Amino acid sequence: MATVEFSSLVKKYGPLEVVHSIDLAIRDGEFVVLVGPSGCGKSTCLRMLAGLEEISGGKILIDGQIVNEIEPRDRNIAMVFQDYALYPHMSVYENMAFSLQYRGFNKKEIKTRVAAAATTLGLTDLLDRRPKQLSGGQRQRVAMGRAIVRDPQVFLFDEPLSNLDAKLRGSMRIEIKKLHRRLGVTTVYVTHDQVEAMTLADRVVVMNNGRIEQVGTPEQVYHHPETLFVASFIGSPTMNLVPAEHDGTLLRLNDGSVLIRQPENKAAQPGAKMFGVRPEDVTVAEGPPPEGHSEVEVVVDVIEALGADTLVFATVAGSPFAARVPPATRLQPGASARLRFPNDKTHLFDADTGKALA
Amino acid sequence: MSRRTRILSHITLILVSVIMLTPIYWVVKTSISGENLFTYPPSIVPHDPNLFYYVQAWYTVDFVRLFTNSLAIAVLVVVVNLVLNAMAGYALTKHFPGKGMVLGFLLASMMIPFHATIIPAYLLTAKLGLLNSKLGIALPFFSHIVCIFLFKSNFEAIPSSLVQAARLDGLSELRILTRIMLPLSRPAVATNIILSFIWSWNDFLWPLIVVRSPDQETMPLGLVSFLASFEDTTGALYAFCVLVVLPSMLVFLLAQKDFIRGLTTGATKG
Amino acid sequence: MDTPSRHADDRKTAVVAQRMKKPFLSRKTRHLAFVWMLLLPALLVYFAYRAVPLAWNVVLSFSFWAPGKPIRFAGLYQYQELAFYDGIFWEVLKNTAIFMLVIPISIMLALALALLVDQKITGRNIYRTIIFLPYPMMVVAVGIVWRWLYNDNVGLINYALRSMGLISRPIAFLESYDFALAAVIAAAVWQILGFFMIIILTGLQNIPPHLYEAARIDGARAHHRFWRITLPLLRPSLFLCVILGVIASFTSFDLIYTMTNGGPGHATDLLITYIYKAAFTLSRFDYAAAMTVVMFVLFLALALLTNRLAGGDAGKVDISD
Amino acid sequence: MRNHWVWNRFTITFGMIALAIVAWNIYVSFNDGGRIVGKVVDAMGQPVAGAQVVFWRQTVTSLEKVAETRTDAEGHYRFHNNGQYALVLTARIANAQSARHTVPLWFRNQNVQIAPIVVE
Repeated sequence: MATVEFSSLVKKYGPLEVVHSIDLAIRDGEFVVLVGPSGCGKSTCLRMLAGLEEISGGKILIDGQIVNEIEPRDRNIAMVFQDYALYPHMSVYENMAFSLQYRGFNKKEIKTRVAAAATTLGLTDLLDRRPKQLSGGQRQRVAMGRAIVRDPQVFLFDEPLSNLDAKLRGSMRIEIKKLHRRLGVTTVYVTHDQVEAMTLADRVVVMNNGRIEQVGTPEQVYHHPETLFVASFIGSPTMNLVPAEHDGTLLRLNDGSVLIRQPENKAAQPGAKMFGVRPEDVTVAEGPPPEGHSEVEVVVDVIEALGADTLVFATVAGSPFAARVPPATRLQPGASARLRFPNDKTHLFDADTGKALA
Repeated sequence: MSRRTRILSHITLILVSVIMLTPIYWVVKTSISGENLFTYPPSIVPHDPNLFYYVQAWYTVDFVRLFTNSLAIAVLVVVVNLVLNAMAGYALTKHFPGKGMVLGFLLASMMIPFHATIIPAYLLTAKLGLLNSKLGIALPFFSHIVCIFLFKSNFEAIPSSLVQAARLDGLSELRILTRIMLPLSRPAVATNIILSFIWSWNDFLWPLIVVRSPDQETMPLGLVSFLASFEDTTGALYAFCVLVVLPSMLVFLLAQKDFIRGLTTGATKG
Repeated sequence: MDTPSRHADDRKTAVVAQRMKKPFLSRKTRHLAFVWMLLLPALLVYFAYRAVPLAWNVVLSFSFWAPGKPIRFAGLYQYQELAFYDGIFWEVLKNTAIFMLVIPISIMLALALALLVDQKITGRNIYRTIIFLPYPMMVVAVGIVWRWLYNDNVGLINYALRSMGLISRPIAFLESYDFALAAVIAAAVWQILGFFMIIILTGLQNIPPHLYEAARIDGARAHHRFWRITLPLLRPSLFLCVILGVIASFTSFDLIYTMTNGGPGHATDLLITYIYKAAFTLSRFDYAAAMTVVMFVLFLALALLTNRLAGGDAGKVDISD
Repeated sequence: MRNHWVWNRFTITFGMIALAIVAWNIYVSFNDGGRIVGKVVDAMGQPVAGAQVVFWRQTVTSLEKVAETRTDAEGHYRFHNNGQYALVLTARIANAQSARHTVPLWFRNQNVQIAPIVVE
């Protein structure tokens, strides 16, 4: 187990810089998820940490030691790949034992370790099979088993669940979480799926365009997004974001209607803003608005009944606006409606910098 | 596909197959019966087949010596080819400064048929003191560019994550080549073996130039000198032909499935 | 690190730190050294047996030289002799050009056969093997066999033609100025056909089937599909066949040597056999070198021309083969 | 996996060929004494004693005499160390002689029992 630290980490492909000076400190035993859209540099960071990509600038430290010049095999890390990267010409046992053979373990030790890992992951009956003869979920387990037997300092996961179907993904997520709790190994996990990020992480690192947008616990990231990007990326359906104009006292929409009379605790300068509120904080207005609540007039476009609740997709002043409401709603597509939300659940961002205004 | 086109296809293919096989059949038939050398009209089916022409061919030329010479050269060529081509092919899957130059050089070399270089190649071999030696015969064929590119494209078809996993598993680059890349590129290996074996085994012009003494003669040279001394009037010549052709045929037939797959994998990854 | 077992962790860290030794050279340097180490042996072979001989050839072609004699500058002498005083050279050049008919003939046949064998018909693997079978055969043996098939007294071909009533008197194909070259071409086609078919077949099998399905839905008829999908997508394979065919036709030494040895007269002499005779029977290495340079220039011109016709993708094709 | 590399069609084919060669050579080493034995009979099938049997060697152009012997009382004859892979034998007595008897052998110096040579 070990700490991991990125210090002014830069990756360039020729003149193209894809990771812009990232700083990140991961504590010993922590489960950190790098999340972001594809091409945001998260995988590149992971691969630099693994030693599979050259580091163009800055440093990576594992356990306090700079590893820039150290070969992947000497970094004592294990990685689970998106496509599992199982050797097709070897059995499950050989796949799991393979790395141990090159690390000076004797046959008995290898056998014990593989057997232990196989028991943990429920692979004992499959040890003689070839990867081709396994299902997707089983392959995924073998890939994890191969990482476990090594007893590495750091676990790396590169979108390990993206090749599985939705149901299996859910159960594997739980297994990974359990495994981490049991082994307590420092883990860096890359995904583009925010649900995985929220459910697995001790801390989430949201990345965009080669930069870190926010680092924080899932709660922090969800409830207090620091940037417009984080706000729009985390949460499903995504946060409603509506351009608005702040004139000192009032927050107005583009069409001039007043959105919030007294933007609370938002000692913001007047100017162009982005106003945000999560669909789950929006309700259908009934009666006069209570204290500390605001309302908007919307036109309903589509209603999606999901069973447990209903999603209402509407338009306000030309921007989409969604609400997650209880299933029994009287709203009709095409009709207009009033939607209500508590002021303290709203977010305000600077329209130019994208930074949250607290 | 309609029934008619199917039947037409079969008829055409059978006709072509007959044309392709007739010369082969004719040699084999003559080698076991000695017919059709003097008599006319020829008989289609062999009468009284026997293997005594093979015995005659075996003892008339020093068959064992020719065979071992050819085999030694072919084995040397095949082994060195596998090593050099796999190594070069693996290097070319990587990015490194000067790669464009290397590729350019190889493609340019491919555009130079070996036959266009025989005179200086002969003089060079003489300078190296390798005339009339097995090494001298084998040396120019130690690598085939086609096979380098074959390996390159086969290696590139292997998911890069496998290589990275191996790297994390603690394998050195060389071990990645031998333990991961090569076992997963069996078709390319087969293609390389077949092509380099056939090309080495069948080559005639270069040994004709390089070989000076009978003890270094290869199969095709032996066949030509047999033809020169006995003319084409004995079944033994055709028995000799069969014996000469058999090994490359055998290698091809054994590895043809992988051979074709090797070419296909190569071509999918442009 | 604020875990209670800090002590134990420290110890472990020490062990790990020791194992993570920093190597002597930087990763980049080691990577580069490794790559060149892999490449060097193969490059050496090509350097010694392609690049050096090519340059040597050019030097020789501008010199007077014979084994054991000092080398003297000859200017264009050898080339002048070629162009103006050696009538045989022009005949040989013409023969080589005619011999190249092997390429279009065998490519067209191979394409037809590949299309047939690419169908889902029973026994296609057997057909494929049979058609490829002549390719691995030793060319010298092939020459001997065909020489005898062409024999005027007991040859099978004459027998077949006579029994079909096509000719009344046997033809001595290989001794005839009219037929010898054509006869050699036929044997060459017979041998290389299968190899081309396999190359084209692999090209065919790499055409994604959904392209045909889409075209069929779009209403394209069979011959449209062939001209608009199959043929354009086969271009890399066909180009490869042409290049290999050009190489083979320039270098068909073995077949000529055993079947006719250039005869009758010089009716079947190709550049390569003539070069061999000049160099190794007449010991005129300088003159042969000049011819080799001409042969190489012709070859290069043809290769570039085909590359032009194939759409200028030579590099791509060569890599994909 | 190991087995896969050992027991594939290449090793089996070439192994079989090697095995056949070894077996053949063992057989040859037990049968290459070069002994030629046979019998000369007349048209009635009776053994002919004292017939002159000549053992020839076929070259490209002609026949060369290698050895000759006479049959014993039972009509038997015998040659040693023939050193040939093809035999041509003729037999002759006073006024009768046999046709040329060509016997191809499977290997040099093979021990053979030759079918009776008929003189008439």
